[in-house]
Amino acid sequence: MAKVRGLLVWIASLAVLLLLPGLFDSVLSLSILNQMGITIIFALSYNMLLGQGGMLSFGHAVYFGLGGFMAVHSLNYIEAEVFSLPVILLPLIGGLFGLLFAVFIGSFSTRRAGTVFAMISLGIGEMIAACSLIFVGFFGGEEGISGDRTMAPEFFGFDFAQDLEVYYLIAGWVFVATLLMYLFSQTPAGRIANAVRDNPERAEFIGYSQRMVRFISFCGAGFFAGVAGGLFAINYEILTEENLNAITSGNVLLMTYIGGTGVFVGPIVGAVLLTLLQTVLSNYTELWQLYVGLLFVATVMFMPAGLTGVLMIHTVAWKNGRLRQLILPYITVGVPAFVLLCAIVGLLEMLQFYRHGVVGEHEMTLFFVSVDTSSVWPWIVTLLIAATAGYLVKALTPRLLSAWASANAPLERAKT
Amino acid sequence: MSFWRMAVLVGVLYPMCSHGADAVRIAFIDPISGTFSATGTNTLHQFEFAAEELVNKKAGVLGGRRFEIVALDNKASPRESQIQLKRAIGEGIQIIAQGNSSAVANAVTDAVRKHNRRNPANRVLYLNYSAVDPALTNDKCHFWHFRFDAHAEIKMAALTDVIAKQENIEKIYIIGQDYSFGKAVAAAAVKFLGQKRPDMAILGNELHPIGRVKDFTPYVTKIQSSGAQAIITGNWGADMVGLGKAIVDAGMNVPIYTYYAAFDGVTATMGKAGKGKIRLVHEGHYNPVPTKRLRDYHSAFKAKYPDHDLSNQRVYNVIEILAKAIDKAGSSDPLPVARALEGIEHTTLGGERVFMRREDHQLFQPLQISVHTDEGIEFDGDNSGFGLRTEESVPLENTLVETTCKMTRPQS
Amino acid sequence: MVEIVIFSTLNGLVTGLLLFMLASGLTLIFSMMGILNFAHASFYMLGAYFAYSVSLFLGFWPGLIVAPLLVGVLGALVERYGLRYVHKSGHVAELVFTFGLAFFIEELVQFAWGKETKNYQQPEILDFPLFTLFGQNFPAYKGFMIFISIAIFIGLYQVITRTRIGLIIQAAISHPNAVSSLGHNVPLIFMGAFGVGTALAGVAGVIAGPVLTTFPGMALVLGSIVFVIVVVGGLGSLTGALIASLLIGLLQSYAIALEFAVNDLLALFDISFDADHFLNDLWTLSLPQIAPVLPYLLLVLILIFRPTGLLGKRET
Amino acid sequence: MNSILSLTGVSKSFDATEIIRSVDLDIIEGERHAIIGPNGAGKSTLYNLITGRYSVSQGSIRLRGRELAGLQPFEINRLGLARSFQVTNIFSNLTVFENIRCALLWSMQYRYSFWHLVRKQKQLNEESEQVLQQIGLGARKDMLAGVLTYAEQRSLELGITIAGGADVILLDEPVAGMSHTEADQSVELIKRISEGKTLVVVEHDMGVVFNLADRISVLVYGEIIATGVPEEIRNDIKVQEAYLGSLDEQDA
Repeated sequence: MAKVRGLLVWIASLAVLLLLPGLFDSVLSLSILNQMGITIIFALSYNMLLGQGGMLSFGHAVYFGLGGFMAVHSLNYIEAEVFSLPVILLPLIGGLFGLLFAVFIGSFSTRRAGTVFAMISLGIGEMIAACSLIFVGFFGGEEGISGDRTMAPEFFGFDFAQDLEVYYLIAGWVFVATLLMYLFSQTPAGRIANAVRDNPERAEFIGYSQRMVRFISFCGAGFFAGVAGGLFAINYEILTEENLNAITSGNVLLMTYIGGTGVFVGPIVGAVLLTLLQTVLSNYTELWQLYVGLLFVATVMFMPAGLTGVLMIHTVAWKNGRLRQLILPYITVGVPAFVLLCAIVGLLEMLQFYRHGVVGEHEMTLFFVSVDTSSVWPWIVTLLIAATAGYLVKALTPRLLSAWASANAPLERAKT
Repeated sequence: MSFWRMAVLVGVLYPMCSHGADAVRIAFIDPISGTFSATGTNTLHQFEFAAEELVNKKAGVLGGRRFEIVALDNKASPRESQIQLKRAIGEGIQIIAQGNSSAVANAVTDAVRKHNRRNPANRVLYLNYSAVDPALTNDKCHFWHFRFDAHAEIKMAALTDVIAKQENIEKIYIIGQDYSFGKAVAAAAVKFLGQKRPDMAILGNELHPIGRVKDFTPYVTKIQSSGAQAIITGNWGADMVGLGKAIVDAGMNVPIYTYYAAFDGVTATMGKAGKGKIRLVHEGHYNPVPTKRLRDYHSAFKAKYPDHDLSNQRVYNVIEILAKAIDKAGSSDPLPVARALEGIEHTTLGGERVFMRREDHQLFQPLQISVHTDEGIEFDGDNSGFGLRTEESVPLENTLVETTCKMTRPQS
Repeated sequence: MVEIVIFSTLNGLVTGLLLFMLASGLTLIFSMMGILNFAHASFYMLGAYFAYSVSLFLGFWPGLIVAPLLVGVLGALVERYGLRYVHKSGHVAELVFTFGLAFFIEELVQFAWGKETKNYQQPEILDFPLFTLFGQNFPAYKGFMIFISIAIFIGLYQVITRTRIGLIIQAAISHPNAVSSLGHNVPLIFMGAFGVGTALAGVAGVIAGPVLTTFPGMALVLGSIVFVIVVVGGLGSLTGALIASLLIGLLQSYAIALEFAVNDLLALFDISFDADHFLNDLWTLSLPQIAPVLPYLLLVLILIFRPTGLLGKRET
Repeated sequence: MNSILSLTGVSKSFDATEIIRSVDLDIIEGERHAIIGPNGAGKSTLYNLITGRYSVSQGSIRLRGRELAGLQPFEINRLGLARSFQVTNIFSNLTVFENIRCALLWSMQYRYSFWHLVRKQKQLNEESEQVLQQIGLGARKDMLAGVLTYAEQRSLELGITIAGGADVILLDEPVAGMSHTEADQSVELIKRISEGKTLVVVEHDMGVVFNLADRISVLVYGEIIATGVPEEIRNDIKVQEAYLGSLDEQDA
């Protein structure tokens, strides 16, 4: 039963991947989908370290970037007819070089976990990023390295000139890479990685070298990061120092953590959400990064298991058959909480407009309402809404908590 | 998961699918955040103002269509520009304006060329208003790229004419940013000084990482102790502010020949210490103002944006020439507009004749060499009382240079 | 040559001591609480911005007092309501939290003050050359920076070695678990340490703002280099942090001044390569180019071979 | 009388303090050997030395004649020596079943394989189930180990220790902190699972020790002062002095 369901999930995902461009066929949505696909693989590979192996890395972009650089160099070699390779296999080149580099770096950095590992990864990341300005031949300096994906031999008549073709290429790799990473987590090496994450010392006393276990996860993560880098090279046809610097490394940490490190699909959710925020929300507000920052800090503090983790903690209530008891409390707290959130966003947006907007203009559109920021009334109204909603949330939360407790209480028939 | 992903996508993407096709939208892809945000933001305002003042207030183009500037932040990064370019294209924008950093321009021009070749139905036009790596209108030229600023070699030719006349300067130091533009400036300086003043010794030819150096003191120490009698630099934005600050702090008292040592904080930083020392090559006119049109325009800009400057005078040329070309073409589609732009002639707000050369899509225009001073200044920079006063003018004929560009033109 | 040596040393000293001001607070926090505070440089940035805002109304000097105090209070609040809450989830969660905080503060600064560079200037009273050597000025403001940093080092050193609080701090550094059993209020000590540490970063921000420019990316520029200093200097060692700071400050200023390249080295052995050799980038590698890499190389090597750092007592 | 684990002249010092002083100890194959001694005598340190957690300052430790000094804990484990911990040491974010399965992986030759799917390994899963039944946690199979009760966690700790099939098992205070009934059940469990294996146990509860052990060694201040069958130890003057003395100290 579980087996069939698992298979169905994969088939459904594949179908969705194939059908998505039918739903969103504009140039813009295609480019967003492409970006999403690349980010999904990258975030999943990062979670092989953080979520599954317990290694906090501040330099994972190194493997993404190096894989990408090798892929874009390969594109140029293909164009110069040094060797020939269909574009569709380019991510493999990225992956192999990501792996190669991970083998080298991992051989010393995985000796320790925790803070030491984090610091080494940071140091390596900064070093490689700084090197990119030195080895101009390889990294292309400030300009980066560009390539042309259409110069490669055609693949069954596809030359990948159109974004749609690139989409299917990326979607194919997303499916394969996700499947492989999922399967990896189900192998002895993947399972023991979880054990080492939880308790490295104990793992040593059941016959496993924690260092070797981390090393294997690290190499796997390097490989898939390289694959993502190769896809980046195909999609954007340019690689620069930013692809391997600390900001890219930080972003992948951000989205993985927000999505949730404890569940396999967590990073996928994080990657999709963050890409949407980055591409869509940024059209509506200049403050989107502030919101992302808020979301991140709130995630670390209040839901360290991430968004998917929050969903996962409902499994007990679900198994108890009491999920329904939670619906009403969720709505009664959720609605005012949403209003409160909107009011806060409104205040921030008004402040931003008031301070940085065009001189002489006072009218702004906020949630489809035209607002004059030079008058006091919008401020007072928004503050009042925020205060009322805040009070309601505070007053209604205890009810939610007690409903939560009763929904999660062990059933009587369960043994204690 | 799949369901959620779909639901979210439907919800968020749907509102973006429809856009009014009324306005002619121009994507402004430049740094609005990061180290060079001051430069980008300032130029953005100039674009918005020019579009409003020169087009929208005058019945627009094609009988009433407005210009709309869509700002896209590229953080001065080639990669991010690529992403923003895709986004602009995705939103159906057909005209791209970009200027800050030739590194970015090289990536954008390459991407535009590829995109237009692959998507003949959906082409875009690239208006380069400030990236002056000579390669862009030489080896890397293509039909869809138009440059409105004189490139690094043209400017250096004018600048070295002035330097060559300074008999007392025998030792000179070149410092610039480590990318194609900085390298082009240095190469041009070495080339022209070698021709015009073979006796002059170039003591140093140094490149520093762009946008990363926060304290230029060590560089200035080095320049100072080399015994240089003059400095040439192409630095712009924050890198010019930093360099200028270190020079002032060290009390160096030598002439500095520059491309962009004004506005965006540079003028305020140099202040009194830079008086009479900084020479800058530029298009357009700051002080004295040659025409009433330009004076009115400049005053109106300062009235609307008291904290910003009309730092890039070429911006109003971009907008006016584009509007002219669109009206001439009778369409805002890239191909007819590009054809109309080729060889277009125009009289600027400052009353100068300029033309877009057909062979390489390089705009040729008179250049000015100005000095940083507080005397005879009507329009200052950074509200500091200091500004640029024209010392010498280079007529259009003297700015003509040859090109290696071999343009191929699309048939349809 | 002499002038290059003198001025490079002075430049290095200024940078190094500035870094030390940042690192001293971070060392304090790291040693006592075991937290590598990613947001430390963000507090430095906040110091600069607060001081800028204060200076608009009251001038530079009140900012020097007010801004660090504000930053310190903010830091203490972050410890009390943020870190302490996250602490129970372990070190990795703490690191992620401070990382998120750094990200958030950067956005907050852009929201509050805008994205552009602020015109935060040094006080006019210090706007004169302290002395002139070989025709080159040494600005009085830089002298002032050196003075403040050294004063802070001496002050901190005295507090830690001579006072009762210092003894508790020392105990907390070497035996974090033992202090609570001696009846001290450890959470309060931690909150205090975090407040003082961030306030020190605030001071650094106030005086660095006018020199290194006040802009939203200023935290990122120094963020990771401060880690290098703390790890290299060694856990719990103020002197180690000072040595590491100076080392890196001098390294950065000398690297720009001295333009040695691999070429020059090879020339000594009469080896030369064509410019189109495929490893040309390697042969023309020069000191200014590799200078930014060296601190991180040092960091990695130290972590691998000597996890206690130069003068540390415990492992990282 | 075949000695399977033998310590000769083993010493360990931390800085200047010698915690273990020239310990000689022979564990005979198949026996149940208890190590007792007052608090701070160095019992846990001795375990840590044998299992490779600490390195030996002097002397040699041999398992079936093979020198263990210088080996990593996981290498020693692979030679067939497993241990439990005084403070519960399990994989708290994995399910109970997963805990046991991980403990079985190495001994079943899976090593670091990333080409087997654990779900599909029939024998591995069956054996894991068996161990779970053995330690009485069959009903808790899918719960996270971290949420088990203390006694259950101790059983799991034991299960992880024995799952790998090691034939020398070192238990560190297996019944500490348990109620009488729980402890009795635990002792039965230990007896059951150690059949045919060599068992070394450190324990404070004398009832348990005398119930369980074939032989007893007494460790005081890092030295073994006596080894023998329970009767001998009970009547040994030195042991009585050491114990009474230390009990006095503890009371004071």
